[in-house]
Amino acid sequence: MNYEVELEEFQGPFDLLLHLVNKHEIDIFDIPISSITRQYLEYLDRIKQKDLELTSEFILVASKLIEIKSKMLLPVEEDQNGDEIDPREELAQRLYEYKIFKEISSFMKSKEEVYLRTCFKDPEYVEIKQEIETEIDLDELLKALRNVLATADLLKEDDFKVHKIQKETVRIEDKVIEIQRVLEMRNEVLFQELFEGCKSATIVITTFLALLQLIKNNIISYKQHKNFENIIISRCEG
Amino acid sequence: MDKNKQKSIIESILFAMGEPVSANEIAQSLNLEPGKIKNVLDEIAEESEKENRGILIKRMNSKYQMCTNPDNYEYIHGLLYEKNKGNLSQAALETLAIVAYKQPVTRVEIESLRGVKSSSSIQTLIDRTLIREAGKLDAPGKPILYETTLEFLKYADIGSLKELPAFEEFVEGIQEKIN
Amino acid sequence: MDKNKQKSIIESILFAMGEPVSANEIAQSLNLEPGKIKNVLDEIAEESEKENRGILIKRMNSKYQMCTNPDNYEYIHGLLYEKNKGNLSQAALETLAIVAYKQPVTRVEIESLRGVKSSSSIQTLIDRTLIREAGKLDAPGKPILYETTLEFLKYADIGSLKELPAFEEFVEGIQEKIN
Repeated sequence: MNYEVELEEFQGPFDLLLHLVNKHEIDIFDIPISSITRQYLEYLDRIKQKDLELTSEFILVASKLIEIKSKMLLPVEEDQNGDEIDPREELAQRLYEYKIFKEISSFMKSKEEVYLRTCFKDPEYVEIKQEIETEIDLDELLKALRNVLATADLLKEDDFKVHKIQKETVRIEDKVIEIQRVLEMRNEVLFQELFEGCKSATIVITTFLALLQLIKNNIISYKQHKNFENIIISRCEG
Repeated sequence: MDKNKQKSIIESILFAMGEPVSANEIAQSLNLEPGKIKNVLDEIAEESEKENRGILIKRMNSKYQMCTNPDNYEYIHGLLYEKNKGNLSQAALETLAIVAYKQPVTRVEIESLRGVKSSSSIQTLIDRTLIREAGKLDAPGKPILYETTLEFLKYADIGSLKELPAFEEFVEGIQEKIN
Repeated sequence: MDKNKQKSIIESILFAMGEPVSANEIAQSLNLEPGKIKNVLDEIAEESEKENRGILIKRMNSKYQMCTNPDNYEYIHGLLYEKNKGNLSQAALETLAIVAYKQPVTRVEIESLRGVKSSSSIQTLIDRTLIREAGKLDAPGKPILYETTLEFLKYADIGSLKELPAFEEFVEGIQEKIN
């Protein structure tokens, strides 16, 4: 399959998922979870290859997909009323809602053209014959300036992001080695075991990226036994 | 004072003031009832639109403002400045869509609907005066609520929020596409 | 292009420009002969006068400018005067903000940032002694430069422009984007 779409285009994980769903003309409420998960992960891998920033939101949904995928293998659960619970339901509902707002955002976009083509004028000058003490609220002044600059397209959103420089506590390379060590001692390890003791989102992300890298390089593989909820990670044979 | 005179004065006032003026302010100046002035204002607005005049009147809640006819933009544009007002990014548009239909709404709600961090989009919309803070939610952490502004009405080309298409219309639109 | 469309565009141009515009400039923008445009302009001017509209068109030599109908003066003046006496309008505030951050700055720079003709706002700020002329730029046409005054510091309750941390942070973040 040929993935021509550039990853930067996506507004977030829902946007990416929606793209995959639309591409295959799938019903949001009946997503073939394993193939979509595979494609989703392939995209993440492409982001990584391009050295783009992979935000934690993408990872979060990736683990959600994997969780759903494993739940699908379990016997069907029932709720209090005896109705079958579809593990995909919650994600589908969120995707559906996102789709509606995306639709509304194209409506907004269509309005923008008229808005940007309308000109207004300043109040006419009138001579004030008395002296006026003008109180100036600096907050208001700053707001006015931000407005001018934002409309003049001089302020792009990203310029105003606060970039927190975080000390990297764990590097992917280190995690790769760590996972391999675990697998030297044990033949198999549960997916979530690798995340136990992760103290921060950064470590979770790093661990996940390390896993992806190991899978891609055919060093490890993952499988799910039908009756097991968990994903099992093991070394590739040979 | 006959209606033509009223219309003439209203035109003068809207032109001179430039910024949005309320029917009340005009009514005071003319010493007439606000309701009457509103009718005349709406009549002028309708006429100029129907006749496709160069100057139109925008209504936002109870305020009125003169503006150029957007159809003529290409001819004015060259004479004014080569400034292109910036388009909103897709992220900002999604955020604006959510604020418009869910207001008053918190950042967390916006982010959970979009599935991504949205603070910079929110800031962009505040800077462009399309949304503003609307108090705090009475919940732990007292999160800030956001709502749309008068400028948003201008943006959406509507007189009041009630004129926004119903949320259900978009739901139906999607359903049709799915089926 | 039919005559009604021409009229509509001319109205839009005169409204947005605010200042006197020559028939030649308009003709260029419409890609029509100046003589033809002059006729249409004169027709609009006559019509609006005959109908006693609120907005008239003044002709000065070969230039045309929109203005309010002097018959309505008493109704406009009160409103405009009261508005201008109070706090700064959004337009004036925007203009002041640009002068404060970009000084010394020309009118054209202000207008290209705002996308709106700003001479009336500049005049209002000069009247209120918030900004003043600061020589001329050494460039074709020798445009006037504007800067903020001591009164600006007083009214903004700051000792000097450098005193404000918010100001400085802002300038740092934005300076390169403006330039």
